[in-house]
Amino acid sequence: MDISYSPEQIAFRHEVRAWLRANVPEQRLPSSDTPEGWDAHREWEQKLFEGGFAGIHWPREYGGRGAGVVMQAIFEEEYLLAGAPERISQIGQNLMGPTLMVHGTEMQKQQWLRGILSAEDIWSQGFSEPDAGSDLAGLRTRAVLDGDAWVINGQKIWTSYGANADWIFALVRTDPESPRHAGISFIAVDMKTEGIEARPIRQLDGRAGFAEVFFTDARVPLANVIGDVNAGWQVAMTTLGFERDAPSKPWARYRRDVAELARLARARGVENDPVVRDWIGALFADAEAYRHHATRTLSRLANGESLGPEASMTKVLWSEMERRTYEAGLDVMGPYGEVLSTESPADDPSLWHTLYWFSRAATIYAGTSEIQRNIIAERVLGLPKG
Amino acid sequence: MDISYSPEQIAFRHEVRAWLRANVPEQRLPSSDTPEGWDAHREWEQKLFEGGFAGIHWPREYGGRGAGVVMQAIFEEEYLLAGAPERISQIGQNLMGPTLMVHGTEMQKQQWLRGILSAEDIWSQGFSEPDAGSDLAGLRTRAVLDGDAWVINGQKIWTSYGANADWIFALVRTDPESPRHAGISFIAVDMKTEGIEARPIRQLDGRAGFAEVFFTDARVPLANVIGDVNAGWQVAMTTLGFERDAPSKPWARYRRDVAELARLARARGVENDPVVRDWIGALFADAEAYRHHATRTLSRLANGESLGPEASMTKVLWSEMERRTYEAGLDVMGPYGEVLSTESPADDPSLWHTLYWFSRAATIYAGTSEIQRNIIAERVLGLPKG
Amino acid sequence: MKFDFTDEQYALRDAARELFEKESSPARLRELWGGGARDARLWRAMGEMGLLGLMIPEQFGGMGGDEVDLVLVLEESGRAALPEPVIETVAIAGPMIAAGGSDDQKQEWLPRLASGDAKVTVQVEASPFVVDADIADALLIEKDAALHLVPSTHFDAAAIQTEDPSRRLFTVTAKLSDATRLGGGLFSQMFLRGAWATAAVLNGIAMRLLEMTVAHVKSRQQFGRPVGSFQAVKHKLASAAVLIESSRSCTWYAAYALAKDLPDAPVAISAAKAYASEAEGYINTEALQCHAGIGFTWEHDLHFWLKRGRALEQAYGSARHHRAILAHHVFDELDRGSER
Amino acid sequence: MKFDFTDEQYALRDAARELFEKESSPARLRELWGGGARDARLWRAMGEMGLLGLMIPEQFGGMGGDEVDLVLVLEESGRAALPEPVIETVAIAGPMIAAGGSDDQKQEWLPRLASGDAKVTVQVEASPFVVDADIADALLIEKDAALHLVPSTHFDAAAIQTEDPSRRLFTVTAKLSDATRLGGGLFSQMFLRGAWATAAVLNGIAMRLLEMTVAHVKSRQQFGRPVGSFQAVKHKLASAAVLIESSRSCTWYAAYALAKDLPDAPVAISAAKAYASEAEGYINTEALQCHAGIGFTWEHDLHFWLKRGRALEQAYGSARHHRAILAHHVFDELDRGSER
Repeated sequence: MDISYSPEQIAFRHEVRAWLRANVPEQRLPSSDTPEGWDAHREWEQKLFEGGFAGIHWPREYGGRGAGVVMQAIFEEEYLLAGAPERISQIGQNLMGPTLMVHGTEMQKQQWLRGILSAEDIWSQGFSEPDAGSDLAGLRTRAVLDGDAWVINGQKIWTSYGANADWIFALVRTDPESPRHAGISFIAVDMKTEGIEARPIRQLDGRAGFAEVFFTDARVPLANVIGDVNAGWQVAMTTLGFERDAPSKPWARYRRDVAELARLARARGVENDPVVRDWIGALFADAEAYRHHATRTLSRLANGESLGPEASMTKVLWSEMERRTYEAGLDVMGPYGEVLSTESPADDPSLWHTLYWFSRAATIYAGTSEIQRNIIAERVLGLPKG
Repeated sequence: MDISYSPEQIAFRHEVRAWLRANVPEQRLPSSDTPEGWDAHREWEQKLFEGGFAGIHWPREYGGRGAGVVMQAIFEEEYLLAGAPERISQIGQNLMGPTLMVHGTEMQKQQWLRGILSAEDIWSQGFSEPDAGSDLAGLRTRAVLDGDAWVINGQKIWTSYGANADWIFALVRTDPESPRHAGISFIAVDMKTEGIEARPIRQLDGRAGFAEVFFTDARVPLANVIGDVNAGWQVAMTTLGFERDAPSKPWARYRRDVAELARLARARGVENDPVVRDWIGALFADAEAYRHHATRTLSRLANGESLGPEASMTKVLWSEMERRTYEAGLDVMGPYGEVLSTESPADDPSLWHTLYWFSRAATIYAGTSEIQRNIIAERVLGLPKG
Repeated sequence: MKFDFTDEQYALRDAARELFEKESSPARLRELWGGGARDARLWRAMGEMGLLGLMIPEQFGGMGGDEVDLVLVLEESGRAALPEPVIETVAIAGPMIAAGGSDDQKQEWLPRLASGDAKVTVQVEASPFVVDADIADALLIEKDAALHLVPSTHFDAAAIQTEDPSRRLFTVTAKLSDATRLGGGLFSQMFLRGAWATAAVLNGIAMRLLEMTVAHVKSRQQFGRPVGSFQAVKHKLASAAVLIESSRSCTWYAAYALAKDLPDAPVAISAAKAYASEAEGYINTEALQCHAGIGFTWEHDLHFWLKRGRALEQAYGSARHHRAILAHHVFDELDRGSER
Repeated sequence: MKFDFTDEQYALRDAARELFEKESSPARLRELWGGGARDARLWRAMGEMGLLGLMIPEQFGGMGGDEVDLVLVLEESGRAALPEPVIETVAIAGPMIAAGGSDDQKQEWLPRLASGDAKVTVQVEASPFVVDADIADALLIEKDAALHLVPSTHFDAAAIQTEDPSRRLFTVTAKLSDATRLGGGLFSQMFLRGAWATAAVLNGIAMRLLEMTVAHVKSRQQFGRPVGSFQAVKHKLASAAVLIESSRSCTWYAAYALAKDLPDAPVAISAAKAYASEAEGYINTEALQCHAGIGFTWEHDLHFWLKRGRALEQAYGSARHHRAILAHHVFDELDRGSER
């Protein structure tokens, strides 16, 4: 057992830290939901690219750094601790790029990879539909062959960056006769295509961030299908495998959350309430368990293993801890918990509420806790299907 | 809304209290698992009968007092607070007697009711089987017609007082061809019948109390079937209805448990630990909620309503509160929690452990919490079957 | 023994529900959330229906009822996420002025409270905030172990931005004097009344959250079957139902204990508020989990109840606060050796 | 970066498991529960296999290993509900004497500990009880911020009746003197080592409880299908699996931190013990619930692990105790402004 970093990894950490210190904007960028925010975020991504920090886990032949998962995790940790901006390139760099490398033709790679890296093309993901949430195979968006194009009709939902993205990769039903998982294709669509309309979804905290994407007779070139026609489910499984086997969320995030909770307790004058301290102690233990479990899974990835169904365990851990932490925060805030103005003991009450609501979404997005527990029960413990 | 008692009810309470004060043995009776304990308990029941406190809810025509549910609840509350012995006549008085009154022939009533009241006959219940726990309709014990008798073969389990009882009422499969709920009969069996063997079950706290009852070619008179042959399921539903619509467990029990927990905390020197106090406060709130909810259901029963599926709510409430209370007790005991000798801060550590383990059984017997939640979801909330 | 309401009490509950459904529909609530102004019609209609004067003596134009008469109306106000100071004006100020006000104070305020011509808001020491202080005609305030009834000319209100725009909070600065004092001996009652009424409102919120969730999971299909047929979902909602119904029993008893001035009223109230906060907290979490994506949208009504619920869990003492009071009571009883 | 064990460490784990299955089977355990005497063969076999000397320096006949070498063996001792003082003798006394003993003390004790010729038990201030004090050759005891190593000639043991007869507890009275002192500076380590080792044993107990429960619900049929196919059961066991695996990660890290003498070792240990107690506590409750009736019988083996688990949850500091330590650490870090 050796949980230390190699000299090369330590050097990389210092390089990242120094670069971020020099380059991270002092002012938080305007929200990526706004036009000026979107431009600012894209500029930041271009700066990252120029600094050599785009696609650090991509192979060198595709313009990446060829960094292993440990370096990738180091990068994410430093990125978090530096308070650097959200990365609107994530879906392209983490999902679409790697999927293209496996299933794309030479021409498709030529066409898209470079733009993903340079942030010229921001990608979004079109999997979920109003009636296909947990049950992805229930999707209904249809593509019908018409001459030189697939004609797409239907609707996607919960599309991150969907309102502003340049491209979307979507699952569409290309053979309506086939059963659920068959007859689906994986297709790349230029968001400027006629017949596509993206409407931002206003979330319950009042912010945007996701979009609904409507397809009305949108014509997409035949060559935009990734993998074989009607074999999109397998391509999508590759994509979700990349999501699953990515290094976990940086553990530093959760230790910071606990510290933030302690800071709130102090600001509220309940620092010495042993009940509050009991919660804080429990959440710190949770954060420690997550930290070490994340390191253990990282080590497995670094040694060439795939997580498979065990990735669900990590998801359950961080999502439920996140929710518990913020719910404790609301209790610690007491009568200030509902307040958005400066009376709040939170540094930025509006951001605090956004994080609170987002913590409650954590047990839903990327597979609900219920789905994750089904996976663990059936595929880790071997319990029979219900 | 009027939650007060009538003068008649108050008078009854005083009568019960005075009688119990005068008659409850000062020394706890030996365990009913032992021969001398069994005799002592039967004697106690006879004393209750002579005092006019057997079958207080039975109609006068059958020798009862004709007391309503409120008086019945008053009796149980006083009985608990007086620290009176467990009642080995319960199954006869609360289940078999009332079932006979509904489904029994005149002759059957003549044969059995009087002995139930006078504690000459102690009854036990033969429903559960090793492979039919939550799934009662999965029972396998068979009765085959042979001349003037049903010949019974099979096994019952978790039979309270089964090792010593005089009679057992059992569900047996009389038509093996019929589907699950059909083809079952409800039959009364003299435990002295040849071919019946009762083996006490040793529980994980080392005590007995339940038995397994084995039937090997046991011949039972045809006249012992209650209700129609093959219509035993309906009779059993009547029996379970009496169990369901009985007044809930006395709330005073749970307030006493919380006080006991506080006493343990004091004995352990953690009375001022605010985390322990937070638990105690929460459990007291639980006990209050149970108390008032039990009163509300009692009021419904007193006004002629049946609880139906809502009885499951009360079961979930008291069983889970009971478990939480004793689990908190174990934590409060700290290193003393595993101790059975006088070092323990519990007055009677051996009894304390028995109560602890019994609290963990509370979410299982009389329908597991899982079954209760299914009932609530489907029959109170109207959610679809899974 | 009748732990139930009269036909009249149920009829009033039904009338209140109908009024709230009409005059304070989710669509109307959405207008407020969008910055719209409150409609004075609702409060007046409540006055006309007699809801506002329920606990005000008949001689001052009220119904002369008690907390048992009011408790189902409070539940309904929670079910409707009513954007009005029902807790403060109806459950606290009315009975407090009736009990402790001078003759002049009673003459001045009670008839106007009963008719809906006046609103009174409340500040307890446990919270720095006051609801609807800008439109209140008077403020009932705890200060140095005394109560004051301060007319709106004698206090200033500064708005606080809140997450729930239909629950408007303010900080106030009030000029107190001997003239503003309300009769003594009632100090602790204000907080207790607020805790009790908030428990009732929380129960109503919880009921609505459960209703919405049950309806959603019955209709929402995944994997070719209703989401509500999955045992994980069923068991959560069954647990919520158990908590909510027992919480209602607990709060109803507290109403009865207040109405009859029983000695265990304070304990019953702390138990009710602690329990109601936990019960609502449970369904608050699971309602959103069961709604999943759609529940996170501004366009769905669910968040009105989610936010109001989270706010009221903390109002007039959190569960944690009241549990500490209850623990104190348990040890106190132990010392007095009185378990019966 | 390799957060994993070596092939040798896994081989030793497998060997330990095989030994425990053979020499400490549930049937053997049942004999002890029935009043049977302990078999000295097991401890000797552990010595021969090198398990007892894992953390004793090679010069004294041990393997010179560290906590990482030991942690899987501790898990196995929990999986087997081993009725031996592994925590005290192997995880605490051996390394403490090696670190703080005088040359004489080392010479006298370490070789015998490694071979299995001697057992040492432990008393920490947090508990009035000592395991296996009647058969221990020495007692390591905390007193007035100092450590003493007391030979069996200098202490008396009085038996305490416990619920788990294979976990034998005693109260002791020991004669301490300067001659019994063990080197300074190690005071707090004894409790921490005990907490860490107990966390590892708890993880093993939890693993066994989960294994037994999974096997049971796969085979037990109700309503015409395996009980393990019901979502309510599946989700509980999935939750248990998540807790147990992450608890193991946490305890493994604590082993590593101890072995490397990292500055965060104390915090890692408190986190590990708090978490392991909760993880085991969860499956302890659900294992019995999922077994239902049969799990409540004396004849079923489940209760060996249920009782051992509940006892160890409290040993060397309950979850509550360690959470208080962790909260202290969090505020301490806040004061030092060091989040990185």
